[in-house]
Amino acid sequence: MNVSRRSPRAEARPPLHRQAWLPWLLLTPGLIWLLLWFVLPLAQLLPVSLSENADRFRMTLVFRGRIANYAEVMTQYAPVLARSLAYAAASTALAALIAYPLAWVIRFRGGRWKGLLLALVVLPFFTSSMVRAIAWTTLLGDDGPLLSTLRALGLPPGTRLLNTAVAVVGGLTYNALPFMVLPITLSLERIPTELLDAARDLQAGPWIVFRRVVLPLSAPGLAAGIVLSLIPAAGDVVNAQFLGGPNNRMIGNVVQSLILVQRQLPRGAALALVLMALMTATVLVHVRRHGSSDLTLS
Amino acid sequence: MIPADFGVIELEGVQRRFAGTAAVDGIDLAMAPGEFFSLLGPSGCGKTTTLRLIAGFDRPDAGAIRLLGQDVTDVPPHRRRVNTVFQHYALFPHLSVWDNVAFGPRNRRLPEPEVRRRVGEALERVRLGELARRRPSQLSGGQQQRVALARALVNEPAALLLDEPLAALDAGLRRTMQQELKRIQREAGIAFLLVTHDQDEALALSDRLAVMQSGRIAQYGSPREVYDRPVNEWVAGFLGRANLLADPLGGGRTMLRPEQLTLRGEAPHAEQAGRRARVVAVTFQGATLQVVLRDGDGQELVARIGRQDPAAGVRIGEVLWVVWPVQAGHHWSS
Amino acid sequence: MRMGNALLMGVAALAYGVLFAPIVVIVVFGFNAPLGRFNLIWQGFTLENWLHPLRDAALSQAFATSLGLALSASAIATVLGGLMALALTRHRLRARSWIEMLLVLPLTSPEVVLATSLLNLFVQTNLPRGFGTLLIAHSLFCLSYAALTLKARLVEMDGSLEEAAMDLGARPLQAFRLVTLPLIAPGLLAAFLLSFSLSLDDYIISLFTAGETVTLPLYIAGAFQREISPQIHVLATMVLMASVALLGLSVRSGRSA
Amino acid sequence: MPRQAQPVPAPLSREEPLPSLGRRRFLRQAVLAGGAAALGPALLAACRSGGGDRKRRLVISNWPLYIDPTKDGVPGTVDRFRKQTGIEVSYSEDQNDSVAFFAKIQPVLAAGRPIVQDLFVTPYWLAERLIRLGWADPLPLDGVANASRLIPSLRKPSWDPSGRFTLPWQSGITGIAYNIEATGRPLTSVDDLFDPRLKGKVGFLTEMRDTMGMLMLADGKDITRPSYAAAEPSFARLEQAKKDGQIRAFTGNDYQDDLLAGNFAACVAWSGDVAQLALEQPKLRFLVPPTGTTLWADVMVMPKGAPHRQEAAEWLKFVYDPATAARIAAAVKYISPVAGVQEVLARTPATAALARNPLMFPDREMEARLRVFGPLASGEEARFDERFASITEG
Repeated sequence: MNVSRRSPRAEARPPLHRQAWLPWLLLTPGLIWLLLWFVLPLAQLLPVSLSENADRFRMTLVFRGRIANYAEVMTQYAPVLARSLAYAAASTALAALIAYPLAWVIRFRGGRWKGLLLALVVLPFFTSSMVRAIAWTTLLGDDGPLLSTLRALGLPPGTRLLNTAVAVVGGLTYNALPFMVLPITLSLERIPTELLDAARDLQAGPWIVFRRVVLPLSAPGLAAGIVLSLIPAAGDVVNAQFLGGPNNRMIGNVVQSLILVQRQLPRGAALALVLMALMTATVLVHVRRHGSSDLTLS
Repeated sequence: MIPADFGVIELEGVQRRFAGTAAVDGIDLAMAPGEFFSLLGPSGCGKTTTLRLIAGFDRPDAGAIRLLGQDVTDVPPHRRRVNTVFQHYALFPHLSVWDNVAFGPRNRRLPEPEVRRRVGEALERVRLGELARRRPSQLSGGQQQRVALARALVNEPAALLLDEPLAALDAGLRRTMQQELKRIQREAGIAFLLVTHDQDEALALSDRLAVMQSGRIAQYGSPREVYDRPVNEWVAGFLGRANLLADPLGGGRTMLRPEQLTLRGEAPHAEQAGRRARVVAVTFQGATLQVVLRDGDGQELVARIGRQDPAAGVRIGEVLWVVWPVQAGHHWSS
Repeated sequence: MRMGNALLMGVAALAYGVLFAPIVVIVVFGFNAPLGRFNLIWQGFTLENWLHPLRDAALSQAFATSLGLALSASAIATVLGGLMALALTRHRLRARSWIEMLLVLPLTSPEVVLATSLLNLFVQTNLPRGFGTLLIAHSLFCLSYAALTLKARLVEMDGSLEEAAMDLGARPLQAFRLVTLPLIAPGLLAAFLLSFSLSLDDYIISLFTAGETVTLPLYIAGAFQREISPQIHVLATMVLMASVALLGLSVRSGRSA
Repeated sequence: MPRQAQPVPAPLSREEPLPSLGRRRFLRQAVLAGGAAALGPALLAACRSGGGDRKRRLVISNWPLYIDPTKDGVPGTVDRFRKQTGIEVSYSEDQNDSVAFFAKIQPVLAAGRPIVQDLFVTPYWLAERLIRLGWADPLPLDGVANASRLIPSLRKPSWDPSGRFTLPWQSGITGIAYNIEATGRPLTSVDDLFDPRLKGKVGFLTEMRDTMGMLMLADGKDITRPSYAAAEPSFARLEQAKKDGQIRAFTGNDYQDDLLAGNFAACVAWSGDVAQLALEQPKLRFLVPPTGTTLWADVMVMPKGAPHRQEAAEWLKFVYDPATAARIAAAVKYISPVAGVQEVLARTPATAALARNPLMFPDREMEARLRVFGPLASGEEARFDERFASITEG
């Protein structure tokens, strides 16, 4: 998409309006919204995670400072947590491997179709993820079109996709694709073609141009893509629920089960907060290193 | 320092700090009606900030700003009778040339026939009448510049503020636009305040100028005064090449512009001063030649001579006399 | 080089193939005539589902609820987010980086965590769950997206344009209406569309905060248990077609600005 | 007993039941009937909070496809009730997941406020919990003569010993459904689910009592008085099967998707569903394990503070009329709780085959295999739930 000329001093521009209260007037409604429905609920989760569920059906919580909740969920669900992170990492890596060449093609081969090609990456996500999950079960089923075709091509019978780790990681990868393609394309977009010409002029082959010039310069976009893929994947519920089997459950499924099914709000809250802490740490590391602008695809 | 009979714009002790450092550090300034005034200085000296303070986009931490004798320090930009030509023109991309120019008059709720008359006139003045329907993106840089001028002038401001208006244009166009600016200013009779880092531009256009350095005004004066009698070495150097010679008797220095030096075979006579020096470099500069020489003390001297000058044939390595009239040059006693 | 090029194009083509594989299934199965309750196996072509897209009344009801929810949540998010974006880009704020962090965190928080914390809040404060709580939850996660999308637009937009407007005698609000608003209109549309599609698609947060209200994703998750009617595919295809139209519109308006 | 080891053949009946059940349009009609009233509950709730509610209304929530729909001009039970009594019924088929439903109503009932529904249909064990929590009102059974004429297996239920709080809607049998083509042989026991040849093609239910009840019975345990200790070996067996990859998925009703799509060769399933599914997939079979299995019931419950007692009484009376009950049973093919339904169906030639179906009307041999999973004390239930979740969600 077209990158418009930025005013060189846009960042350093002093205030337009002289009233100091005006920005706060603009910020207040949104800040109230964020504080009320984001910060406050999260803060409330902490005492809940340290409580004891006196009656799990009446949901009467008694605050006991019960740190054991954390110890319990961490020991009991360590394998699920590890699996979630592994799936998230695998899907992120896969998405990066697919998205980078795709972004490259869009950026350097897209020509006047660039905008359209980028829009096509986003378009599938305008269908409901639920309906897509149904479509995946149709596609990946044991007698579905994909396996039937592959079997005709010599895949040994008995090979499964649906309800396996492959399907879950595949689903996560699919969801991660736009979050990977968009920031990488935007960061490639920012590399002036003259730099590539300069590199070629200095006798760099295509591989060297990529590795020494393009890759380092697009690193912030790639990093943002990784964060934007990793976090939703690690907390995902739908893919494991619809495409996975009992050995592929993820931490999101456990939190859902703890809270809605087993009605153990304190432990659910504890697990949710552990997940939140892990993800926030990831984001903070990223922001410290690359700033937050790429995370917001801007 | 401020002349008494003023003025369109007056600044008194204006100060603006950003994050602790002073971008504008106590400026006094006064502009006469109809005057072409320039603020000249290197980037970061505070000249653009000063302009923004005058336009009202920013507010000084101390000091006062007066327009036509009225204190406007706390008046918002839309109620100040000045208009700005922005560095990148800031033309509204979603409006046609005509609508850009009509933006101001319409804001002042002039009757539409009046708006039409004025916009037509303003576009004629900048010779853009036939492009009125276009969008800014369909114009060349020079044309955009003219639209920006017309858009500001149409409001008949008390003063026009120009923020590096020619910086984005190439050399040829810039020269043409300099003449245009001067013509328009004369025709409109409006005071222009030009902010620029280009000393040639400032010298060529201004009636008066102020040289800014680190948030302060280093020197005021006509272009001639500032060029010939800079207050210090920094100003001297900023306005052009300057040969700085220590007085042989100590305590004091003399500045000589390269064009004040002549090159000869024989020693200087009375009324003249000079030194013997060896030619180190000769640079062809079109109408003139620039000759760099070094004397026995290692002092470098730069001379600019015409191509018809007998010394025009000098070669590197030749030893010559560098000569100047005794009363030439500007002397600072220490 | 030539082989690398072919490889590159191959990966890209494959990626698009994978991206659109489920979409093709969704579109195609809208024309299926399933024998039983589950539209999962191709049985035969029919236009019946397209002729009666709203036959499944509960589905239509859920769809209507989701549309209403997405519209109102996106409106709230776009307005609140837009104001925040304005404050962040057009004013010097000491707390800016903190506020930006506060905006980034909701969109980098796992959905299930947001869902849990909101549910807990609603339960503890005895706020009856339903459309209202859904609206709160949806507008919250859309707010960050809207604010940050618009912020990007505003940063990109030359700030001196607003100064120019005021310089030419426009009052601040006038400058906003005459210059800023038309210029960020494509951004507003983009932010609104993004919020809209996020809200329309949300499952986990809705599951926790919906109460008795049934949104489209909740309905479909339920339908997975009892009946997957072809109308689900038809409605999904319709949403897709509308998105294509709106996307085209926003690309065009973005180009003309 | 010669029949014991033999699977009950499905399809159970190829004949059209009483309110003739077209195959393809069955569902749409059902949803139309129920869905039209989808807006009802919200409106009603609004009215109710306003106070004076003179109109005769009733809000019912049930599982989908659990009643005979209006179809081809023949009015279904809901419409006939409307017409006969003039009561404005809002009948929603919004019960997909009893656990999620409980999570929804729990905060409201815990706060002592009435929920939207006057009556809802819920699994027996959840009813037992609601009664225990004091969140159910006694049903207005005085005018419902047939309430005392239940089929024997549902009398004096363990989940509601007083019999005042619940009335069964339908009852059913948990068994093993399988695709004979995929298994290659008739299945004969619960052990067959653990046959390595079916690895990765077996499904179990997320409904803990149904899955565990069947496994515990296969292990020779008494599930009418379940204890965690007795269940542990069955849990261990299930867990091992899961780890080995024997179990493809734990499902709710969506096992039907997988059975049809060929992803499951065999799975734990519910009798009535399979009877309906067999219409689409003739290779489906249903086994009631000889080691025994669970008999379950979905029961009608009146939540605390439900305002329309009188109307609810009329509804109970209406649906417990054997003629109405027979229509419902013929449509959903589960076990009707009302005595006399079998006779009604047997009298009509079109439905006579249904009357002979042991899955709808268990004979003595069948009944001997059926057990109701007994109530669990709260702490015990937590252990069961947690252990089960550690397998399904671990």
